[in-house]
This record gives sequence, structure tokens and C-alpha cells, in this order.
Amino acid sequence: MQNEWIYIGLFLVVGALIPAAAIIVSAVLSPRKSNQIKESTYECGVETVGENWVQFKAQYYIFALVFLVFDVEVVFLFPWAVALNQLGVFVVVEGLIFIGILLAGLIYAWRKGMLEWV
Amino acid sequence: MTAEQILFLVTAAVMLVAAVSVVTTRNLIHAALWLIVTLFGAAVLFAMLRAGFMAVIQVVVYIGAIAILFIFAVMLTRRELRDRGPQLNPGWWLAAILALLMFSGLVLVLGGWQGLWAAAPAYPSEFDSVQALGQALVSPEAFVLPFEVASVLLLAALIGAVYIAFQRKGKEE
Amino acid sequence: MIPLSWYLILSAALFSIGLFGVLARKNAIAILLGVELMMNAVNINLVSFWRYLDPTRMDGQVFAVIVFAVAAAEVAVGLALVISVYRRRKTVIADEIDLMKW
Amino acid sequence: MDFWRNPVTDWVSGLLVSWGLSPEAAHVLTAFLAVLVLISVVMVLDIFLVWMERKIVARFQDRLGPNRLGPFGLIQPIADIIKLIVKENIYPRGADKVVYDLAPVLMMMSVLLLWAVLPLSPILFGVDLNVGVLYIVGVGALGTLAIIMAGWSSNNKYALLGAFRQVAVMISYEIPMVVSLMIPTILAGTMGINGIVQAQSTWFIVLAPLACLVFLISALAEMGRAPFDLTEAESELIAGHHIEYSGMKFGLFYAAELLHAFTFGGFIAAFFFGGWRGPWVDQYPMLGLLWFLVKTLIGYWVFGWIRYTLPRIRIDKMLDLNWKFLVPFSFALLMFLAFMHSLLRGTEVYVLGMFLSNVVFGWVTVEILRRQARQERSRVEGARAAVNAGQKT
Repeated sequence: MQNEWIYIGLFLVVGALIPAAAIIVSAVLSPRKSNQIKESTYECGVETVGENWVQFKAQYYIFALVFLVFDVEVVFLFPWAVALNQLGVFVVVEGLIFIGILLAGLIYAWRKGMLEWV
Repeated sequence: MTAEQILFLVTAAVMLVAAVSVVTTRNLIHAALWLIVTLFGAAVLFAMLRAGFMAVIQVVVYIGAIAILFIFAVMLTRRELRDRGPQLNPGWWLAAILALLMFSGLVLVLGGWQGLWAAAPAYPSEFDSVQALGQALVSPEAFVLPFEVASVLLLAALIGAVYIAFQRKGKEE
Repeated sequence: MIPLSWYLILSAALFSIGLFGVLARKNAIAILLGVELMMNAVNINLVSFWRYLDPTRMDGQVFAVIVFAVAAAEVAVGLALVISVYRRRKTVIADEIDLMKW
Repeated sequence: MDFWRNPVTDWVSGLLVSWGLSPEAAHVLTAFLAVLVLISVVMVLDIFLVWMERKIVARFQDRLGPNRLGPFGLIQPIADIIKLIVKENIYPRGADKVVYDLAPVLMMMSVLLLWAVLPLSPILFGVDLNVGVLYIVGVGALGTLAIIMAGWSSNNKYALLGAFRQVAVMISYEIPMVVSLMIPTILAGTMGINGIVQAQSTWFIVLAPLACLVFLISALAEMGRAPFDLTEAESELIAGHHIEYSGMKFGLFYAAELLHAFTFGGFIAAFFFGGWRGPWVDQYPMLGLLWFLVKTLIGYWVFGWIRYTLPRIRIDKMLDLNWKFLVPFSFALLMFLAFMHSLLRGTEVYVLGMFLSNVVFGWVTVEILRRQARQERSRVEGARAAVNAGQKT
């Protein structure tokens, strides 16, 4: 029973229960008078045209992709950051090489104009 | 049955249901959301195994990045929100048999192993697994080479994927 | 106390479900979802071996972290390919992407 | 691992044991009650944050703010809550009902979970995880997920677009945020947030002011507050991912946003301003709670100040700011400070040296930016001069 994650589990349970309780109480107390107009999609009073669907541009994906790679890099770097004090200057240099290699990728994408929004 | 075992069984059941939903749901966004449930279950298991670091990066990397990437990709490759037509290959029953064979084979192989019913050794007190992991990752006699190679792998993935996915201007189809 | 076998059997089941997804699904993105399930099963294996064999040796966790990097690279490039193919051929059905078949 | 080990919890668990529970079950039940109390207090606090926010914005805009109900309008938020609860819940047509209902719960959860690791005082902290910093990032990922779920399940073009833009911004700014958090991690040598607070015999704002600045900027974007509140760009996107939400579900999104700002004020206090550290904390540990709350409220007020002072930034400028400035800047800062830290650690000039390194780093950055701006200006002016010359001939 010495696992501290059990408390995180308690937070997870209570943190889900309280907002859910708010929604349930509101669902019990609030009126339910739905009609066609009320249910319709909100578009500032304009009738919805076509499917509720728009084609996204690939730029969203590019940003998510660069983010993913840097996110994984961060995962590698955090143990390095924690262990930094225990080990010598050599370790710092290793981390610097690690970051440097990935910054090269960022600079590549930047120079090729792939980080532009439009 | 102890509380720990009950927790494990509940988590495992949720994970299996979610995993089956991932491979059978028609709606791909739902499949991605079910995948998130499975991955979160794995994070719970990691926390139960006292690998807090793994649990957290499971959420950070898988739910925070990979699942988002999946949802973005689904949004980018759909003409319409609803999926029509069958989502499984005609030969799906063959795949099911193969998967079942795989599972029974794995269980069979595991069954012949001695250490299978071992209980976990006592977790050393005052042991900081994150610090140990950091030292293992960067100390020259352990895993420093995989550490640096991982960075090169990520660099290659970054450049390759960005190059493939990038749509040059004026080439709209 | 949970024996090691529970974790291993769960991970074997997840692996098989993932395999089914890879083989049976039509949509290329869904196939990649199946691959994720399989990778995840591997990670559960690695971490439970770390815990049950010797928690002071970090090999299992280091391997799992590297699996994370591989999974990220795989997803990034795989989905980029799917998007690129979709842009040219307007399909994400794996069987219809058959230009290299012959 | 002590969870809120103090006389009150000891008394409660003792009482439970005397009722015939096993000590472990009593411990878990006590912890459950403690979590319940903490989260309830946070929710009540959240209600008054609404009042405070409205008062602050009113002062900034030279108005009075709510002042009718009760003294200083203090009862106003309660009236708001009652209104939100009895309002009708509308499901838009074609909405994915389960996902639609889950999204606000997940959103609120992603903020409440942050309180699990916030050290409130030396003897009052939730869980002292040894991966606290990454835990914050992981919980933030749940918030991102909630936004996508809300936008997608509403079956509304604008909601989906708003959610996607917001997610693109959030994930982009997560990188500098995480990297700036890595600097306190290096300085303290641990990822546990209580450990980081304990390591701050000199506040980290002195050792790493630039990291604090990066964290402040990226936290603003992460919370989706002005000047980075693209998701609420009323004129283009109506209200972002929560257009279709009404009643209590909308209320949860709104409350989560305010509480998020407050919580991040707490994290800035914990990471850079010494958390519960302050005079006389050694004698009276509970005094730490007061210092912590004061610092947190100052942080919250700064967020409000920025919000009501700066205009909204266009999305392409925002992403440029992130990818072309903050990400390279924060990584370079990380490399530089890690190097300086391992070089100077243990020497007498450590504090001074770290501070001066920051100053030098900031100065170099400003010089580089200035040079670039000059080049850009001369390029633009040169082009304009060429055009003018062409017109004359």
C-alpha cells in the first residue's frame, strides 16, 4: 500500500465525480423542451449549408508532427535533467548533442518554409 | 481477492473491451477515442507497477501527442463525417483465426516458463527510479549510444514525415 | 499480490487484438491504430519484466522509452504517408493503394 | 509517503480504525475524504474566482463590476450558478451525445487533477510524485483531448475549426512550456514539485528569470487566455469549441478556464517564486499556505492584467512566435543554463553567476533580434525605394 499513485487515483475519481454531479443535477432540474429550431446548428442565424464538415489543411498535421517529435525528445531529456547533478560535465555535453541534433530538424523545416501557417 | 487484484481485473477488462472496440468500430474518431481509453488503462497498469515515469509519459506521448495526431489525420483524410461501407476486409475471419492462434500460441509458450507465477520482489525503499533511469540513459557504460541514436531516429522521422506531408504552394489539386 | 502472468496474458491478448486490427481493417489509419495497440502490449511486457525481475536495473524501462520513440517515429511517418497518398489518390483504403503491386 | 499527515487526518483515521476498519482501508478512506474536501474547497474558490475576475476586469476598464447582490456583489456568482443549473441543456442535432457530455467533465478534471501535486504548505501537499513536472504536462494533455472532443462532438463547423486552432496552439506552446519547466528541474535535481520548492533557498526567479518569462507566455497560450485566446475569437469563430454548449456544461468550461489560470498562478509561484516559502514558515508551517495563496493571487492578477491590456494576436503570428522564437530560444536557454549550472555548482559565485548568465543570454537574444529587425527594415525600405525610383523615371 506504499504506492503514492493510489492518491492520484482518488483525485481521478473525485475529480470526475464532482463535475459529473454538477451536470446530473442540472439535467434533473432543468426543463426539457426541445424543438427543431433549438436543436439546429448555431451559425449566427444563417442556415447551415452542406455537411457539418470542412476540409482541413495539412498544416495542422505538420505542427502536430513537429510537436510529437519534440514531445518524445522531452521525455528523453527529463531523466537527463534529473540525473544531471549526479554526473559530470560529460553528461551535460551528451544532452547538448541530443538537443542539437533535433534542433537541426527544426531548422530544416523552418528553412524549407514548412512552419508557415499560410 | 485483494483490492489490488480487483483494480487490475477491472482495468484489464476495460482495456480489452476498448481494444476490441478500436479494431471493430466503424467511426474512426471513436476508434481513436477507444485507443485513448486503452492507452490510459496501460498508464494505470504502469502506475500499479510503480513505474510512475512510464505512466506519465504514456499519457504525455500517447494521449497528448500520438492520439491527437491520429485524430488530425482522420480529419484530414475524410470527405464526410460518417463512415459508409464495411470497415473490415472480406477475409476478416481469417485474421480473427490468426489472432486467436497467436494468442493461444503466446499463452502456450508462456505456460512452459518457470518464472511465470513469480511474485514481484519487494520494491527497494528510497529508490528513485527516475534518477536511476536518467543515469542509465546517459552513463557511458549503459545506454548512451541508444540515447543518441534515438535522437537521430527522431530527426529522421521529423524530416521524412514533414517532407512527405508538406504540400508545396501552388500545387493544390 | 498480482503474479507476473496476469500482465503477460493481458499483453498477449492486446497484441493479438492489435494483430487482428492490422490484418482485418481496410482503412490505412485503422491499421496504424492496430500497430499502436501492439506496441503498447510490448511496453506493458517490458515494464512488468522490469518490476518483476529486478527493479534496480533500469533496462526494461530504457527499452520501453525507446519503444516510445520508435512508436512516435512510426506514427509520424505512417500517417504522413497516408495523408500524402490521400492527397494524390483520394483514398485511404489500403487495398486500393496498389500502384506498387505489380 | 505521507498524504496530508496532520492531526486532523490522524484523528479521522484513528476514529475509522476504532470503528473496526483495517488501518490501510482507514488510511485510504481518510485520503478520499481529504481529496473530497480539497476539491470542494477548490470548487468553491472557483465560484469566487468568477466574481474576482469580473471585478478585476471592471477596474481595468474603469467600471464598477458586479455590485448589486450582497456586499460588493459577492452573491452574484452564486446567482450565476443557480441560473446555469436550471438552464435547459440543448443537444445540437447530429451531436455525439456521449462524447458531448464527457468533454466538459474531462475539461474540469484536467484542471482539478493539477491540484493533486500542488504543494500548499510544508505539511500540506497532495501527492509528492517524483515525476510531478511531467504529471502537469500529462494532465494538460487531457485538456487538449477535451477540447478536441467538444469541438468534434458538437457537429458544428465553427466548433470544430475553433477546437482545431486551439489545439494547434496548445500543442505548439506545450514545447517551450515543458522546456522552461526543465530548468527548475535541473536546478533542483528533482521533478517532484515539493522538492523543487524545498530547493529554492534562493528563488529560481533569480537563477532563471528568462525561464519564468517563457513559462508565463506559454502558460497563457496553454490556457487559451488573451492575448492568445484564439478560440474565443467572437467575430470569426463565434466562441470556439464550446459554441454549442449551454447551461452547466458551458459553466464547466468557463469555470475550468478561470481555475486553470489560478492553478497556473500557483505553479508559477511554486516553480519560480519559492512556493510556500516566506518568513516564519519554519515555526508555523501552516503560514506557508498564506504565502502560497498570496503569491498565487498575484500570479492570477498578472494573468488578468495581461488579458485586459493586450490585444488578440493573429494565429499565424502566434505560431511564428512559438516555432521561430520561443522553441529555439527555450532550447538554447536550456543548453546554456544546464552548462552554466554544472560549471558553477558548489562555488560561491553560483547565484550571481547564474543571474549574470541570464542577463548575458537575454542581451544576446535582444541583439540578434534587433539585427534581424534592422535587416528586415532595410530590405523593406530598399524595396520601397526601388519602387519609388521606378515610378519617377
